[in-house]
Amino acid sequence: ATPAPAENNKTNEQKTNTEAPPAADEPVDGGTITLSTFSDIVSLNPIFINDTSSGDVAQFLFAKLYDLNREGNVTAEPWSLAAEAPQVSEDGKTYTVRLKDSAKWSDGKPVTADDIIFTIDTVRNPDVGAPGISLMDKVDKIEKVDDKTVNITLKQVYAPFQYSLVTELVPAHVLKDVPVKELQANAYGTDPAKTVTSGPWKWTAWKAGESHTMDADPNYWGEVKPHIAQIFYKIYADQNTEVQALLKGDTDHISAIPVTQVEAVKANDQIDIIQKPGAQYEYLNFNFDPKNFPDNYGLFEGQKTRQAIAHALNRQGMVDNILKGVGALMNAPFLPDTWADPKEAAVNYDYNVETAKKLLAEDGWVAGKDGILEKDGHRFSFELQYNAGNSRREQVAAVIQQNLKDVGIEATPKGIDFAAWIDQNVTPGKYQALLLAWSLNTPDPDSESVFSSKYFPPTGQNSGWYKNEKLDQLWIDGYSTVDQNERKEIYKEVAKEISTDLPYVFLYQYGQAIGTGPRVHWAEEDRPEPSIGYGQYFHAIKWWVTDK
Amino acid sequence: MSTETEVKNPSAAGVAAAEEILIDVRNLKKYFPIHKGLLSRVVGQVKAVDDVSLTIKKGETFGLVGESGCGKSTLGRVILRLQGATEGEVLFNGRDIHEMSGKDLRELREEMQIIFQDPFGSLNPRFLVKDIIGEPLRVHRNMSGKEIDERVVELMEMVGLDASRRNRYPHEFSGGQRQRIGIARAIALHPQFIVADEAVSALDVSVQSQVINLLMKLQKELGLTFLFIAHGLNVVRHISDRVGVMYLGKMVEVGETETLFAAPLHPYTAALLSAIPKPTPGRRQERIVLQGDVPSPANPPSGCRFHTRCPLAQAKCSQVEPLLEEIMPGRQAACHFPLVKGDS
Amino acid sequence: MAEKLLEIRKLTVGFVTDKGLVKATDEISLSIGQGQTVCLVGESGSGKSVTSLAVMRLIDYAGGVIADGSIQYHGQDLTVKSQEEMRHIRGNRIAMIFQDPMSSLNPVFTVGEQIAESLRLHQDMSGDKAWNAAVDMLRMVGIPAPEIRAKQYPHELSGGMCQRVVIAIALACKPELLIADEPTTALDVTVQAQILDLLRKLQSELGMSILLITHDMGVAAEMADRVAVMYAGAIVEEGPVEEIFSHPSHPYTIGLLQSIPGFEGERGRELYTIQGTIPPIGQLPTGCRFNPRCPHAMDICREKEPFDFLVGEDHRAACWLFEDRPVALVDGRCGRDEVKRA
Amino acid sequence: MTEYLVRRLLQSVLVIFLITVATFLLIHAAPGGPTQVMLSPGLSPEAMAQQKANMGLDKPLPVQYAKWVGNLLQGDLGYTFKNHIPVGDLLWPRMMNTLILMGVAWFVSLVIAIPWGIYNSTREYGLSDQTSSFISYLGFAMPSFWFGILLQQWLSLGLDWFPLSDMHSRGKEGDIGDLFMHLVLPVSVLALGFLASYMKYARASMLEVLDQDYIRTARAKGVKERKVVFRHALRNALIPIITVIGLDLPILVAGAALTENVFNWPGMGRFYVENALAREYSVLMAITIVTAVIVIIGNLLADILYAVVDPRVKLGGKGGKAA
Amino acid sequence: MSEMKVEVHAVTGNDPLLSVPTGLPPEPRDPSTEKLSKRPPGPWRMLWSKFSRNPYAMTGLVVLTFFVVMALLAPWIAKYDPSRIDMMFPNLKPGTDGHLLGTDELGRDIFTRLLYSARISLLIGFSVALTSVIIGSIVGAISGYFGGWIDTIFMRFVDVMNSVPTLFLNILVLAIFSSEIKYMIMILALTSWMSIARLVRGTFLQLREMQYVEAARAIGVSSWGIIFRHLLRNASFPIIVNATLMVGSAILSESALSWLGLGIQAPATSWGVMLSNAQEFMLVDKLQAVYPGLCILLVVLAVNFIGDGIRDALDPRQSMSKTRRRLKQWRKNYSKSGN
Ligand SMILES: Nc1ncnc2c1ncn2[C@@H]1O[C@H](COP(=O)(O)OP(=O)(O)OP(=O)(O)O)[C@@H](O)[C@H]1O
Ligand SMILES: Nc1ncnc2c1ncn2[C@@H]1O[C@H](COP(=O)(O)OP(=O)(O)OP(=O)(O)O)[C@@H](O)[C@H]1O
Ligand SMILES: [Mg+2]
Ligand SMILES: [Mg+2]
Ligand code: NI
Repeated sequence: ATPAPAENNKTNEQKTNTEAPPAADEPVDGGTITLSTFSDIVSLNPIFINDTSSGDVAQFLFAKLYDLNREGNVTAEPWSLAAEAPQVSEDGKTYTVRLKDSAKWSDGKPVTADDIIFTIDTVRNPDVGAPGISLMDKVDKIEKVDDKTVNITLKQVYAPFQYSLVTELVPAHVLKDVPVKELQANAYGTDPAKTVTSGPWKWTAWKAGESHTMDADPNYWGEVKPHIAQIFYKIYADQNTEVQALLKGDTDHISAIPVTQVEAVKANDQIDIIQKPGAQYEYLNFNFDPKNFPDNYGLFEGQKTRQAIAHALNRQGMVDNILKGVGALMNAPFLPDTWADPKEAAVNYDYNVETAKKLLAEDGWVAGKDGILEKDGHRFSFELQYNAGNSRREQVAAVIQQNLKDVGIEATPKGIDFAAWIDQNVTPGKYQALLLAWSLNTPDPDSESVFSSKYFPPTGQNSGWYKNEKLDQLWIDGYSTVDQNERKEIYKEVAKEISTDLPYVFLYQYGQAIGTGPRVHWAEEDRPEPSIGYGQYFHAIKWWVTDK
Repeated sequence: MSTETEVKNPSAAGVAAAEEILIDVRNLKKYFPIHKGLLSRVVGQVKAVDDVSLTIKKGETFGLVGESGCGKSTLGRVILRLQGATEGEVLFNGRDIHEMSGKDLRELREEMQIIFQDPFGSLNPRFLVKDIIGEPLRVHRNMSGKEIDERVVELMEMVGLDASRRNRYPHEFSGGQRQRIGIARAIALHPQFIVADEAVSALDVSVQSQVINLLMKLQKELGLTFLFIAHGLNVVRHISDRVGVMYLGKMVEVGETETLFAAPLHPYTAALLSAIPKPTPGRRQERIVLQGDVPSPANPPSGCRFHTRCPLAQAKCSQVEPLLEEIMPGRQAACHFPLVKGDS
Repeated sequence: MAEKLLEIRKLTVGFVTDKGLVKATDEISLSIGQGQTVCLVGESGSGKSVTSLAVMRLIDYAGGVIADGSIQYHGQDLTVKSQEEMRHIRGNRIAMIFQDPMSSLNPVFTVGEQIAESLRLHQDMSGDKAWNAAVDMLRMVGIPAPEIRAKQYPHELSGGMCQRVVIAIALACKPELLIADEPTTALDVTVQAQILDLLRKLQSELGMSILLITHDMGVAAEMADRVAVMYAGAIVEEGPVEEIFSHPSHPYTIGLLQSIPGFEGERGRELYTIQGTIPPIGQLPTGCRFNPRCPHAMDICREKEPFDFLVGEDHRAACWLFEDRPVALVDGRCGRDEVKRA
Repeated sequence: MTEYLVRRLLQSVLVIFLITVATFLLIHAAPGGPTQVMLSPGLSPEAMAQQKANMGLDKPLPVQYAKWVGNLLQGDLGYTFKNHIPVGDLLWPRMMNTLILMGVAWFVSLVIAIPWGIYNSTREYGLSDQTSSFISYLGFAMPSFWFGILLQQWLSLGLDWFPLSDMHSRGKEGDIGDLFMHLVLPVSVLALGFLASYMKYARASMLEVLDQDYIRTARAKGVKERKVVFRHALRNALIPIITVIGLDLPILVAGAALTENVFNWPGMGRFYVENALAREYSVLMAITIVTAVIVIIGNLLADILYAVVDPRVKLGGKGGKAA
Repeated sequence: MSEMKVEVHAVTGNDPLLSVPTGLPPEPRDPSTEKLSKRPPGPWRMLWSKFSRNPYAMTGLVVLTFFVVMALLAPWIAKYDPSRIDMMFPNLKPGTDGHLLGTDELGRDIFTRLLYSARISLLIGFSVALTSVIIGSIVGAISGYFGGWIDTIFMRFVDVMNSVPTLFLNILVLAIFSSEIKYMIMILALTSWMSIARLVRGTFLQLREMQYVEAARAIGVSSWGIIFRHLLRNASFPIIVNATLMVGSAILSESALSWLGLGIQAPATSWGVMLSNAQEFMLVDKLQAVYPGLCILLVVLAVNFIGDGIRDALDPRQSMSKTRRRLKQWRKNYSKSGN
């Protein structure tokens, strides 16, 4: 999981909320589609892709070993590099992957087992500094069976590993001689001419900060060829400009319409909107390290206190008013309607000021002179950090402030510039409470790295210094089990424990609206799917455009 | 090298020698560097005052005349140590003021004052008249506001100003009145010595005479000594006991007023005198009209600095620099061919 | 008496302020004969420059206005001419030099160009010819190496040379009348002597008339055929130069002459002074404008403005002391209009 | 004059040197400075040390500085921390875009402002003068980005007269007509700002010159009023205007940041903002230096122009209008 | 020194208002008839009397005063808490339900937020102007008075500051450091004092040649006494003009930075923040973007009118222009030389 900063994370979506997709009768070949975003790529070298824009562009340029289907299952699609679904050994530790014979790089060289080995070895080499290292660090060894087949053996049973195979490969023949330390600085990934790819489109031009041009590769190896001849990927200064461009017809497709503007965009009947919560959820995180509080007095030590806060927050109100209804309440770190959804197993905290007040009183908080609660001479007053510039989060922070005020807690929202904030507060775990979101890269429910005490700052992602031994063990149990039904039970247990102990107040799953202009068409089964990663371009190879 | 020009004994008449010397300027030089080039290197000097010696006796008025840019103001300023000297010394009551520092210098400021030419520029427009006149008292005397005010009234009456208007700003006063304010400020501390730098030049004739009268009156009453710088020769003649004539940073002639005006020794003095239009019609005298302009003090002519314009110049003049020497009793001139009686 | 070239009659020039018209000159009358030099003397602020600008009709650009009177030039009234008509007279038949030579020259043009411009404007000269004529002019005003100087910019010349250039510009078209507004005040005495000599020489060569404005009685004595003494916007005394200096009549003229320390006589005596200062325009006393400063002020002086009385041949003074003398007539009329005054 | 220029040149070099030092220090003193940004997060301490060494970040600051300046002198602006792209490759095209936008805006406003300002100086308080001063006031007081947004809403989204944003429509790169249409709105926004000051200065400077003695001399010569204005006054009036324009250069180079953001113009100002938010320090340093150099060169040009217009300058500092 | 710069921005010089003699009373006066005359109409009073006759300047003053008063009294005028969210009533139309200008997307009262924004925008405007005046005056005064190498150092420093676009500097610093209000004020001040420094320096270079400075020196007043007692007082009017205009530009800078997301951070609010928010809602409610923009426009206009009013009151030429106007009028009625 990576923190989801702002709207910066493209969500994936899923189904149209309007009637049918703008399906015209028959697909036509040719034409240009304009896609847009509001930040440029960093690098298209799949090993180093760590931001949404780069990820978006890579979707068109690189074929993946496996792809996800609409239900989020790992499959070998016609455009996937693998020929068939991975075969897992009895002990659940060895995965056999076989490549399609036809798969070729854009320079004409075949995609081989060496590419798989090179890619995985590179990613798991700590000297490389690949962001995806955690996906591959369970790998024990990789063996080349033949030119097209490898065996990947894990150190232990690790159920989420199948999702690690939904990955792009890099061409070993291009990169194998580059010293490991210079990989990142290599022009592969930043220079279109030097970036050998394997997908349906080729990267023909990059005007930094302006646009990318991708042209359909005439020598593409796949059986299914793309309809769209050219993808023009445009970079706007901000989301507002982007939305306006969509309305004006300057762009054909944007993947994140801010909730605040959805209504207005809907008013334009040319624009097709797909809106549904995506793979991300927002939360209020408590810090359990007393060093972050005055006099080292941790305000959030009491479980009842945390529960009281959960009761005090009008989460449904946030969903209804701020998210305009496009969101779902969550009580545990598992997305609603996935197989791991614990449903009632998790404790639900309804919006109830009285309960909240009662719980606070039980925990020893009494109202002080100014109406703010006090305990042992400490005022219940804390700073709630969030990243500046995200109006939705700003609004939520304001609502939280007010909700808490109603029960006698003083929260001071503070917006900080995202990059600085992550560097200085989030990563080192230095804050009192924060408001942030997780965007889930894979459909797997494993969240050990976020909640386990193994992952304390600054190296881990458990930035709130939360420690719960029972949970620590449950997470391990969860990923060490292969059977999905068994796993489901374990995660129910997790949900119960975590929703009682509340390291976070889980707020809601949310998503942004995908907007598409009148030129773009797809068959019903190829429509964008917000609930999976990069689902906004789901089956883009089968889309087509018309000039109307 | 020029010790001879140091006139310790300015007047042959024994009487003068007996008089107390207040200011004794010896070989005073003031050069301003000329910066030029990439690094502002000094590439030359404006020799604004070049080796000038003079003495001023207590109670006397020494007039200083010369064309614009010849160094009169600079000399006055250096004598007051408003600017440092490049070389030479200025003895005030026998003490070299350019050696003084700190407290002595502060005390010196009480003894020497200056009156300026520009009746607009010399008064701070944002100060009330009483603050302007009271400023020296505030700085030097530990007086209460009331005492200062009383003294200001006294001073204003002394210079003939309506003391009830001390609560006003200078822009409400006429040129002559402003000049009086400047004079009141200068005499506030009872100085012994005052440099009047073109104190009346900017005034209209009708007002000019008022101020001249005032200065003469104050000199009598307060026993002041004046260095009176002016380019109006008639005024200098009227007010000064002795007169010095400067040309291009050099003193070219010094003498008792009457005799100097009656029969100038230096051709330049003569030209200067004859150039002045006299208010007597029909007497368009044959005047000596000098050719050309004053040369630049940055690179003065060799030899006698006046030789480029001198109607009487000879070969020697362009080579040898004449020294200021006593030509006649009580009269000095720096000229190889002084106009001794009858041969003008 | 020489033929009149310019005749100023009851000229009133003023500035319009909040309080209405403030008069800088008040019904002044003055005439200049062919080849004559008339000096206008007076203290600062008495209205000398305003008068000269009015003659040139440049007063329009200075924010002033000719409120009354006429300026007859060759029988034409300049005050009713349009600026376009005036343009052909200015610089051509009437020329003017100003007080500060440095600022009177345009810093971005060579002096040669500035002289040639005049010639091109009024004499239809072509570029080359005008340039050569300009160089000739420079030579005429006594600038050495005129060919080189013509190509220089004003800032490269000394004050005295600039003034010569200004004179050259003024004289380029051989005007009939030269108005010189304090042409030497900014200069050193030795240079002043050169310039005055030059003016006199040129006058005799070109036969022009000069209206010379100065506040230096010495200059007036030396240059003028006639002298007019101005005080606070009015001409208080006017006459031939010898008359003015030998028999000054108006107390102001007398005061002026006496308060100047001379080159003869006793030094160090108390100088004669005129009390007080000149009143600013718009704040004139009633009656005679000089009465508050006048040692002879009588009752009538405080009440009624004096007429011009003839105090000698061709010599008038506006002072009640001469009430017994005949009233001076200007152009056959009363110098000051009693009816209007009352 | 040559000496004067050489002197100004040396002065400029000194200023550029100081700017490099200041920029370098500012950025290296920043919390979360380059060290943190450059290094990939989650590295082991050893790997981090290694990477630091790779990037030369372990050396003492003066050494790093020297290396950086050394590279700058060879035209190497460094590489982006994030993806190791030569900064120059990113910067130059954007600078061109900015120059196009600003150049047009600047030119348009000069062409309008100076003649108009001059005209107004001769017709003070007339209708035209009042109009121009109204525009000036608006130009000074209007937040440019707001004005831009309003124009977009009104003329582009509302009336659909002009494109909303960008520099060209897709596929129409190099089409001048298309570029022109895209320029109209942003240029209007920028030109309003420039107009405001140039008009004011042109008028003020002209009024001042018209009050000078030499103008009176020209009139006394009988010069036509039109010539008085255009021949005698104009050149003198241009002198201070040139200075103002010179001083405006930083705005010219950077001032588009806001407008570029509004109109999604791929220029340097927007690039700067993006990179400031992303803490791409090498880019920030590069832009700072490059703009400073442009500004300084521009000022130098202004000085040369100044010397051309004003003969007094040729004496090399003396005799000119000393400040 | 040989910069050829002409300080056109500057209102320099010993101000002409004071050196043009107005009505000189005749000198002989009977002291008995006149008691010690009252405090004269000092330069300030004279300035005011001219200023108050300028309709634009007075309008500016009224508008500015209005905004300042509204800002100061915000807690009493506004009925709502500026950050009070009322999710039941988002995006109300103006006038509904006692919300004068309606509510924003969170149901916050727009009018209230405008008032509280005014506090911050004005606070920043004035503090920045004040701080930069202090810095600029000190640097300029020292530089101009002492000259020499001090001047050279200071002026090179000013050159450095001037060569980097201010907006870039602000963005850089704000991106690196935190953007709290106090830092914001500091940063804006630190990037805007140069014009004042140049102005003061220019004025001082001119003033220090004045004879009254020499007179003060002759009296024995110390350098600091001359700088602070004599000169600064004379430079004060141009400084004030400049400072006034700076208030406007600081408000504009703040709004621009806030708009870019680098300035004031929520929940604090300023007009720039409101604009930035409103831009998201342009499609929903354009008026939300109009109010704060108008406020900025009005305040900055007002401030500039005031600044120009002061400048004009100090400028003798302005009276010339007025004269010309009066003259026209007069000519129409009387003139014989009318053309
Ligand atoms: N501070 C200075 N720096 C450089 N040169 C100076 C300075 N002060 C005076 N000078 C030069 O020194 C020379 C003498 O100047 P000074 O002011 O003493 O002349 P002056 O006789 O008083 O002239 P004026 O009659 O015009 O007052 C002039 O050439 C002048 O340019
Ligand atoms: N443009 C103007 N607006 C208002 N008043 C003016 C203007 N020009 C001159 N005056 C006033 O008119 C009066 C006469 O001025 P003028 O310049 O003619 O005096 P002057 O005799 O030439 O004095 P000076 O010897 O100082 O040159 C003065 O009181 C002056 O203040
Ligand atoms: Mg002097
Ligand atoms: Mg005059
Ligand atoms: Ni200089």
